[in-house]
Amino acid sequence: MYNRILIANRGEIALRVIRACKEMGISTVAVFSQADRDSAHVRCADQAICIGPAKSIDSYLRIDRIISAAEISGAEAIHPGYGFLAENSHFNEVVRSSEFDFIGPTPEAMEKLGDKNSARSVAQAANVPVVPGSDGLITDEEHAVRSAKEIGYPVLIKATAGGGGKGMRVATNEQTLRVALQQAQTEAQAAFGNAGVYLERFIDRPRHVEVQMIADLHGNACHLYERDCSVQRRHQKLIEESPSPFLSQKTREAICEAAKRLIIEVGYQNAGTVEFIVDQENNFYFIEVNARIQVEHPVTEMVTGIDLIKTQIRVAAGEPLPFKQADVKLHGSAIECRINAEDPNKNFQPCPGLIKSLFVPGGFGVRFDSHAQAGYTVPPHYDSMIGKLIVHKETREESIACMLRCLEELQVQGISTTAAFQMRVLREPTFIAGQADTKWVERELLKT
Amino acid sequence: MYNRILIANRGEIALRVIRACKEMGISTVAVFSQADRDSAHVRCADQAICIGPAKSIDSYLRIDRIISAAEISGAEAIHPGYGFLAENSHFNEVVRSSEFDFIGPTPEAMEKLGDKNSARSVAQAANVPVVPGSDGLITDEEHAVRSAKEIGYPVLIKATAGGGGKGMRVATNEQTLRVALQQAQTEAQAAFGNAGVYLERFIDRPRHVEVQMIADLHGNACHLYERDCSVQRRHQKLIEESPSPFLSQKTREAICEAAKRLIIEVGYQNAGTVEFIVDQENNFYFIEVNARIQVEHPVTEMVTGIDLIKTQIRVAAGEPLPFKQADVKLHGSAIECRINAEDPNKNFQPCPGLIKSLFVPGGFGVRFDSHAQAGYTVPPHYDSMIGKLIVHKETREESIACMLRCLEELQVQGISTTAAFQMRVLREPTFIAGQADTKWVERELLKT
Amino acid sequence: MSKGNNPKEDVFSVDRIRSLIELMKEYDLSEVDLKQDEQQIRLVRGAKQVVAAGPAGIAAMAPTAAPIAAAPVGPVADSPHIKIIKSPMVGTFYSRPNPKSDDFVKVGSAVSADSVVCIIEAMKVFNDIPAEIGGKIVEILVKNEEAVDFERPLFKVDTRG
Amino acid sequence: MSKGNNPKEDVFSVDRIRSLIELMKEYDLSEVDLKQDEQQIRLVRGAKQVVAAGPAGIAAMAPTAAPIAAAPVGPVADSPHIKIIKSPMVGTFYSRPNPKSDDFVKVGSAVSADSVVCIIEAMKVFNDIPAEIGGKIVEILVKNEEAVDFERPLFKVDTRG
Repeated sequence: MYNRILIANRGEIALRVIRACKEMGISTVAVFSQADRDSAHVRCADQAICIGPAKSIDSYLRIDRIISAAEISGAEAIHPGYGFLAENSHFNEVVRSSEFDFIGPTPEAMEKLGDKNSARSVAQAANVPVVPGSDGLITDEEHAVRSAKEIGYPVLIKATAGGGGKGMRVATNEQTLRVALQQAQTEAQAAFGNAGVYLERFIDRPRHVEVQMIADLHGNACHLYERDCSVQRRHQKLIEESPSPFLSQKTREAICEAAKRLIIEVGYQNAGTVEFIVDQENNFYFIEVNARIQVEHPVTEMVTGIDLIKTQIRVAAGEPLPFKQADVKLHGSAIECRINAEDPNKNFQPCPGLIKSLFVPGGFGVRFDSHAQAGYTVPPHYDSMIGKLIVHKETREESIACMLRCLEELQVQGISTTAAFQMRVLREPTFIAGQADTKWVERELLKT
Repeated sequence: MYNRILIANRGEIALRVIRACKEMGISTVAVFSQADRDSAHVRCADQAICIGPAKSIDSYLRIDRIISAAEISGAEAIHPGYGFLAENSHFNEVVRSSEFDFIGPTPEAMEKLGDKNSARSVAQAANVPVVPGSDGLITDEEHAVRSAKEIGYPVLIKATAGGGGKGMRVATNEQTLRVALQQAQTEAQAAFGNAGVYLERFIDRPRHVEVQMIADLHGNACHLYERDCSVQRRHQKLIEESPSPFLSQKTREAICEAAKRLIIEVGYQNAGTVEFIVDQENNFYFIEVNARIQVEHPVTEMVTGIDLIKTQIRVAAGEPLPFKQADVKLHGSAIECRINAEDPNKNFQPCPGLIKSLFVPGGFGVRFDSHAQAGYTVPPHYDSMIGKLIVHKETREESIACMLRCLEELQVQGISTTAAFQMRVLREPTFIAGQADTKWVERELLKT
Repeated sequence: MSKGNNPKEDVFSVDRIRSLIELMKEYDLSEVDLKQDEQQIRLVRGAKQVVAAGPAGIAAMAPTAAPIAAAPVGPVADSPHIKIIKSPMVGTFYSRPNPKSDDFVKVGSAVSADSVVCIIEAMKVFNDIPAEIGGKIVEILVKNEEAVDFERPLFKVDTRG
Repeated sequence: MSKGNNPKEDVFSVDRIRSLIELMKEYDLSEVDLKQDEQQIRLVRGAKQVVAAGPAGIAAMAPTAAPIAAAPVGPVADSPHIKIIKSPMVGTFYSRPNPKSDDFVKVGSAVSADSVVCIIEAMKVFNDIPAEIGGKIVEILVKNEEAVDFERPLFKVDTRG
């Protein structure tokens, strides 16, 4: 096992990894920008190294400085967290070639899964259903028209390098397709420097269901069941839960097994998430793999009782998975709300600033993962999440009641948060019935 | 089920009960003294009623005002919490005669168990082992000498009305007995206005083990296994855990069954705790019953998954226990540290005052039950507990590591707390080995 | 908890003023003077002359007003000769001995220390509440049969009579 | 943490006032007087009255110096002609080109903007670090082979030469 780990991240996830290390007796090295000098992850780490000014591009994205920090601190491994360099395969390579362990998948797996097109081929090879679509990139307008015919309208035009919904277009017939294609390509070029697009069938009111996977270096892979992240606003997840309230047990087993096939096919190591969309008839289609730990990993920890970060560290160090698939059991229901410093009344615009007062919800089955406290100033340079509120109860009904109680109790003065909006969502009959799809929030709650 | 409950308490336990009620859809009525106007339990309740000035005797102990508060607020039941009037059978009677439900045992059971002597008879009737001792109160010096001979030296002289170790004396032979007896009687008269004392065998290095019981109004009673509260300072519990690290499985089953027999014998209803001392050979002896919910109830909730406060409310309302004994399973290990506003370097003297800054520990398996936050002033009029830090992990070793991590993370500025001292205890080989007895802290850690 | 936010509502925040005073004591400050728009807090410590314009004077007073100012309930005595009759118990307020009769007092009624101004029912007992001060009722702050808690202001009395 | 930000919302912030007072104590100031638009913060320490010219000026500066002052790392330039050479990267500090040779600079050495004052090794690369200012080295703040992070102060330079 490692003696020292460097955490190449900030905020709550840096703190989350530091907590796991401390409990494992591993000493921790934090890196920080000058804007984060007083942040909890700096205070809680055994060592903290300043790697640059506030802007990410000059600090948390500076591979050279992070590697140097690992060198001068004598760290043996680097945990990338999520965001920043977490899915940067070049960083992954540099870490390894500098003779540190990278706590995550291999650069090869990362690259294969990083490109949507090659990921799709991997899925097909693993016999995992994908959304009917064009084989590979669209070469020209006529190719697009031909594929659209095969796929069947309405079709979705997606950027191969895209993400977060950027560069997506729906076409309902040949005429709109021809127009939309050009727009999508221009947009993709602008957004990602890569005009490559492909087509796939447009799915009505899809659910976002993802399967948590973990694999060791010895070929053992387990799924930790699914998370339902259908409550989104502009592809930003607002509420995540496990198990999914609408999957049939049959579909649950099928989707988890599919995810495992894909992970094994690509020789994946460490923690990763296989994302699917599921249509109204419980048909599921592979979308992509997130080759990192995710924000919403705690809901899986609560219902399985398995510490994902500790397991990541163990398998990266070469230990075999400490459990078998049969040992992984779902217990109860867990829900997470991301508490963001955003103003729902101002179109969710970020509102960084000083937290003047904070009351943290507590009690039985409540978990609050956060680096914030009264007196902490949320810096404007990074994402606006100030904490994750997670509840775990016997039933989904109890979890909803408990989450509402906690959101009421949570008191943040000085800045606006998303809490009030999440309370509204939790009281909606559609959510309570487990009927939310990925467009529901915008369609029903934010319609103007 | 009730529509509205009044909580006749303050601080974290009032908040704990309010949280349970909210999750059950029951509206809540808080009562408060003028010193607690800005306290969290007042803010979180649906209604809050001022019942007097700061001093408990003029507010939280004013039965008439609490009953009036229930009347004007239209509450149907009263939860007494712990401390204050929780074990006052007169209050219990007045509550019921005023046609409110009392969420706790009957006044009769409370009285029978409130007096150590009658409690001892109940235990004997239920065939529960008690510490060998004098039958009933000591009538005169000669009676004391005779009983001491039967019991065998060393013997302990205890006040029948006593508690918290007040009025206790050890005698190692007849001569010291004659002296100690008088001192003990005088002391008891002064402390409790009742000079009655009795003798029992003095047990060397005893452990404090208590069994959590819950019974409904239909004659069903279940034990929720034990808590080990051997880490004490002057009979004040510092750290509690479940399961006990040194009980054999055989003793565990036996002590829990004994507790259940006693509870059934006395026709006990609602939640209660049966306290035992256990000697070095795993022999256990009944000490007393706490006829209320206890501070340390969360450790039992963590290892059993059962919400004790919600269960208290359900059975008080007449519902049968929602589980059978066979459904109650121990899972993992839970430890609680009581975070008190006391200065370990000044003989644990209370240090109320303004909490200038607070960082609340979080993460997987961590629970913090507290009414405190940055900007809150701990009033000097009540007990000094500002929160309970509870951790739950697969193994005791992990729980200890996690608790140490949390105590390190916990940051309270403005007042001193016991956290640092508890870290010291958790690092002691004796504690790690599960060998702490009720005198260990004073004997080994506080010796001067 | 409310330190420094919503200055508009908050110049008189006793919490904040207490914190300021504690700071002054802790660091031996003799004077603190804070201004923002129309607002001012000025605190002067020690035997030095307390020169104070209107607002500063009020701010300087604030700490002594703590218990009342902190109360969510009702008004504060606005001038020295106006006194408040507060509820000595928790219960239900009755303005008259029985539904048929008149109120014990009306605005304008003269009261002496022992005149009964209302009844408060607690635990089925009807308690006569005496004025305990003499003067003229200038305002009645609760309605008949309203629930009242401890020290809830009931009447305003002008002690000049 | 909250030192001196959002003045508009926060003249009355006790946190900030505490920071200011701590600065006053640290630098033994007797008075601080800050004004901006409609806002004013005035703090007077101790018994003695001092005219609020120079000291107040420094005090007014102090909050802006907070980020550096808050840094765990080394000293701040104590007077205008003393400048600090800071590390432009994260790595290991070497005071000389190789173990056998002398240090690049000693206390008293004169440096110009392009003189190499040390080497910092990062990712196995040895980077020459130029002074970037002219003057005389008055203090060396790190030891040979010490690890340094971003903007760690390395040398104090007297720019008067």
